[in-house]
Amino acid sequence: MHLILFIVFAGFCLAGAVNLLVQTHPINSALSLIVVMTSLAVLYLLLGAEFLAAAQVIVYAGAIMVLFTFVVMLLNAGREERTLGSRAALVVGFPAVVALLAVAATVILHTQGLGTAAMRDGITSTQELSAVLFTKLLLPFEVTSVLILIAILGSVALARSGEGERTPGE
Amino acid sequence: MNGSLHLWLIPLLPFAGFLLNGILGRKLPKALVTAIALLMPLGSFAIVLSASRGFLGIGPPLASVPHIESLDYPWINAGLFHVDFSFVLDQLSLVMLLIITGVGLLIHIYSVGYMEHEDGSWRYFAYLNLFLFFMTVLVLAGNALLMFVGWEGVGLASYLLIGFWFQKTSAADAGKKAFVVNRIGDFGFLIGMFLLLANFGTLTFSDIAATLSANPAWTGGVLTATALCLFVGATGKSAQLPLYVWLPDAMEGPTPVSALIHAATMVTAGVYMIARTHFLFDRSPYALGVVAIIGAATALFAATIGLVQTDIKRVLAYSTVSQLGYMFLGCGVAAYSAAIFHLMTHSFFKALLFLAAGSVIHGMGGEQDMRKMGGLRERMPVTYWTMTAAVLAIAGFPFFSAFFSKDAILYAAFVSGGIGKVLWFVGLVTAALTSFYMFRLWYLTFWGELRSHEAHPHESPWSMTGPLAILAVLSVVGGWIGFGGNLGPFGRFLAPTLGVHNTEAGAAGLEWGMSALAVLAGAIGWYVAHRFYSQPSESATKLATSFAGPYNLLVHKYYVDEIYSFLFVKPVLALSRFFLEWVVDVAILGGLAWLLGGIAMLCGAILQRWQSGNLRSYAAWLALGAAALLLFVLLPWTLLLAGIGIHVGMVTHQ
Amino acid sequence: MNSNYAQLLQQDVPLTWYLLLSAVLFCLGIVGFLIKRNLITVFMSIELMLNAVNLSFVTFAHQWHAVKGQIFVFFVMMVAAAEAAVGLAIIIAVFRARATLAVDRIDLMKL
Amino acid sequence: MTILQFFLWSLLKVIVVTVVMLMSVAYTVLLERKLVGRIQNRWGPSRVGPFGLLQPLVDGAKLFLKEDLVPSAVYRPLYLISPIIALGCALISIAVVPFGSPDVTGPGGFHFFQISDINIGLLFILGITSIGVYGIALSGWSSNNKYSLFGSLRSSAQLISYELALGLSLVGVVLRAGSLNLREIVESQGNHGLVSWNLFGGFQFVAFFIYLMAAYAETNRSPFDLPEAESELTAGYHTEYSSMKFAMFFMAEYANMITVGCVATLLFLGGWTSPFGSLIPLPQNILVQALLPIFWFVFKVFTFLFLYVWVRGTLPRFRYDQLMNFGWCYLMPLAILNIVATSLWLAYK
Repeated sequence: MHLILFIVFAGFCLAGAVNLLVQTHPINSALSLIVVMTSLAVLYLLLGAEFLAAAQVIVYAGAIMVLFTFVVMLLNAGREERTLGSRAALVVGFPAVVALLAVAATVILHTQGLGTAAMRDGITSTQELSAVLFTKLLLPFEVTSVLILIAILGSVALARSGEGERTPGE
Repeated sequence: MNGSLHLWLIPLLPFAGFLLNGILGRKLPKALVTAIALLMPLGSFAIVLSASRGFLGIGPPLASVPHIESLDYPWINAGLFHVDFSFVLDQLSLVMLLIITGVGLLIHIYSVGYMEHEDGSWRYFAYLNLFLFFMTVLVLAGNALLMFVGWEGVGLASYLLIGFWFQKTSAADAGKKAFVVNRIGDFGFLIGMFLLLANFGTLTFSDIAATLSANPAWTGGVLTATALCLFVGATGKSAQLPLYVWLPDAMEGPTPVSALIHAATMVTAGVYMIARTHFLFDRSPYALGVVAIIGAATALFAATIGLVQTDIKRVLAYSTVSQLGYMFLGCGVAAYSAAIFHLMTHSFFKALLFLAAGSVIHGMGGEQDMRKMGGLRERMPVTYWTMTAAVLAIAGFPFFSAFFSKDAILYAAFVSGGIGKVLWFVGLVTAALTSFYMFRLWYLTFWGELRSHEAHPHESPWSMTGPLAILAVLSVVGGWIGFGGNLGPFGRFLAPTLGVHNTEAGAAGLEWGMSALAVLAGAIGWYVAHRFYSQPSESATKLATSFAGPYNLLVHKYYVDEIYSFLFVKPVLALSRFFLEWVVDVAILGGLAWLLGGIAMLCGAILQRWQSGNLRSYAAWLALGAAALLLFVLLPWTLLLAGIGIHVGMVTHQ
Repeated sequence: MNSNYAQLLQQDVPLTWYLLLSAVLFCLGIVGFLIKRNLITVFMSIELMLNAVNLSFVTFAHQWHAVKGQIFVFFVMMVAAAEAAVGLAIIIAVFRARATLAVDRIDLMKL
Repeated sequence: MTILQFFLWSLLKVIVVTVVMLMSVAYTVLLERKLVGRIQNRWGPSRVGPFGLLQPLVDGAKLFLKEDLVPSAVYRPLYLISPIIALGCALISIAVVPFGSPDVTGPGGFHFFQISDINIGLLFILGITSIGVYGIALSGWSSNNKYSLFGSLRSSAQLISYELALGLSLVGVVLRAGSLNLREIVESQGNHGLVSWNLFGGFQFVAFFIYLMAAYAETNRSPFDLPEAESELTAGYHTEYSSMKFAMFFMAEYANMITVGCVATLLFLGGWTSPFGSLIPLPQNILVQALLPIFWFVFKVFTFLFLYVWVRGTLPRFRYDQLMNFGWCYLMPLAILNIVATSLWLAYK
């Protein structure tokens, strides 16, 4: 059961990721990224992190990606044009990626003592999570809220400045 | 009182005043600035008075004399070398504190009137409070290093105050001159401290004294060297030969400053320092001799210059130098009490002289040339009478203050063996000269007719005349506390600190003879001055023309400034200019700039190909870096795993 | 047939597979960063990398039965949200200034 | 029970629930038309069947049989997929809603009246709703028409803005229940009926009010139905859609209404429990025990829907800036205050 679900949604993940790369229209890339994220949410569920699954859907798929699609619509970004690009990206980048993947894969494959995930595994309930989050890690949590506030202000300021540039009158 | 006299408040109050006025003064209203500036010295004066009760027997007696208060944590603590913030209050420092805070307070009050037309008086008062802070630290210091802090600090304050009218080039230059000349003296002081440290391993005065008294056979040699180095410092600060040159120029500052710093307190720091370290000088007759000779020579030298000066303040400046010479003469013949006594009386009448002169200048609208004054005695009666008292005092008129103090010194010089007689004679001649130029000043200023037509002299406000009156009383009667054998009560008071000198316990008859001679000398000086200056006459100028050579020599102050500038200033200037232009500018800076520029351009030429601004190439390099890092972290493990399939450390720690 | 079908249903999944999946996703993200020519898409591939890392976090949390790993992911999400807001605002500003989203055309190092 | 049986049962439940859902959607439409007709002093649909009860079927048939035309300039894949997203999300969220008493269970503690009972049911619903935004946004953008684009932008902005207020208004209830599981939330409202509902006993009426407003905005219903403001945007994001695809959007809207009604019922109105609590003891008859809660549940949901229609028939439409202003400046701060108050009260208790 677990195996089947894993295979199905891991397949979705990879397919979405690859699709993100091959699609030339940003909106398609965005949608495929949404697919990746939602299937990742399912994988989280399989790993017993149900709250994170919900948060993944709400925050990533529901908020961040909506923002992306908004921006795509707003800027009316069409198909990306074929610029020659940079040689460094190809000459240096791809070997690097391959090396990265190779090293990571070697380590993961040679790592002993990794357990397995099954349907009958326990589920981390939201209570446990929040217990840790609101007692041990209260300060980081609050700091994050401040960070988000700052982010809101910053983005508003950036957008405003753009307005100001366009119409110097105001 | 549980032992503590709150000595730390004495310096700290003026410092608080300095901070308040220095930081907020520009904003604060003038009245408030003045109030702060006056209250702080008043407070410390009150504390000094309350502290002095213990010494004078009234009020609760002290647990121990000298009374030591030190912060509970050390200041410097390096191996064997150990210095802490310790304030010592004994009879000597108490006398000094009374003079400093008392006279300082009077001069603060005086300044209110004198500086009221100045803008930026907040700056002035801030500096004045700063000076008080450092001076009290200097006096209270229990070790040489803390004293040195105060020593440098008063130098700074005097620099700031001399250059108070910094828009005047001469003032700024005078400040610089004072600072530089003092540096030379301070250098000597530093060397002296190093020698102390090397030989005694401590800078605390009491410890050094204890060490010395522990082994009485220890004399001469190193002690002489140390004493002489300290004395160099003293000559710098107290304007003795050969470093006196800064004091006359220091008269560029406001007159109250000249009164406080360059007459009453700061310039006497050298005398205080020698008295404080007298146990060292006692052990080296040679050093004492040098001190005595320098003192006497300075006295005579400065007096002769003072004869022909026409600027009222310069006359007083040279007279200050020569009076300081007296004090050093006293120290040189080991009559420290007498020196301190003269220091006290001198601070009274010299402060009075300066303040009176300041009031004259104030009344004359900034005119300082005596040749343009005259006939002021009706126009400024209070100034006239107080000035008269001061002149009589300094001239050694019987039973005025200097009569006692100066005679004590002369007597001590006479009875001290060796060249004592010579020194005494020099002192006597100096006394005559002193009374001559003082009466010359007096006549030129107050008698005859007003020789300037644009000036409209008027009496000064009470805030200036009040201190004058008080100081006048002091300088008239101030000498009586030193009346009697061994300087009477004063000597007895200081005896625990400075010791009794058998020379002072001499025959009364001889002492009276001395006094008579001194009075006679003063009388001669007054007579000559009367002949020349009581009414306008050509005799003085005739004399000058007939002795043109000596006269010019005196007018040009023995060309000392010129000689110094030729010997030291010009060569140093030339050398430093050369150094700046060629070594620093061309070689170091130029070479460095060339080198750095070259390196920067080289790196830029290499690196700019990287910084293409293309996001994706950046990402590529980033990825490469990440891969390299990962490899670096994991390579040994991966190799091992490839070879022998053992566990990976990071995961199997369970 | 029924037996091995049921056995297939009972089959568990080694966490190694999850880790490999996350590694592959991460590398795909890098590749996206390298080959995509649209600023927004590049940004998306960054998000992809973040998600890959999150997956590995959750996997390790499951491995060690530790809640901390999941909390990590939680914080990563928060930061990612903030980052997305600011980043997209920046992209809009850049677009206003340059009137293009092509990464290779935005190569003067200023707005 | 084996996995196979589990599959079969679940499949059965899904089919039944979906059918019921769609039927109730159809009849909600009828309900609305008749009610609005009454409010506007006319009969509403009354020709087809008794009291026009067959009207929905006829409408459905019409929509099926209409020609399905796709404008040439649309971005085809998204144009086709967005209605599916919309309807799919609208229908999925019902899966976690317990619409009957959990005491009546099948073999192996198997719930008849809830498709799946998961711990984070509430979050699930919220997540699905947030996904549902894409349906609208993409439809407007893909159908390459400025009215549609405006409508979709408006509606997605509106959805995102009001989702915050909605979620925050639910936090109070979650705090009281101490769980995100819908069944537990219902059970946390005790069995004293009316007085122990979150709406009354739990002092969550402020939250309920906020939820009501936010829900109307979430479902693009009047007075917040700007995305399909006929006067300005013809029909908003589904201007370019016709026949079945249009029907999908239409059904999605009503399905969303029902879901929202279910959530309100579960969170504030005590779910399937009877308003009289244990005053009227349940008879021992198993059938009654099974059916009575369902009746109460449906009753409450339809009361909520009635409220919807009533409001629509009564209130005029807001202006867009008013809408945003209301959402951000009044609803959200109010919701936060409610959270603070509730948590203080709980801490005090």
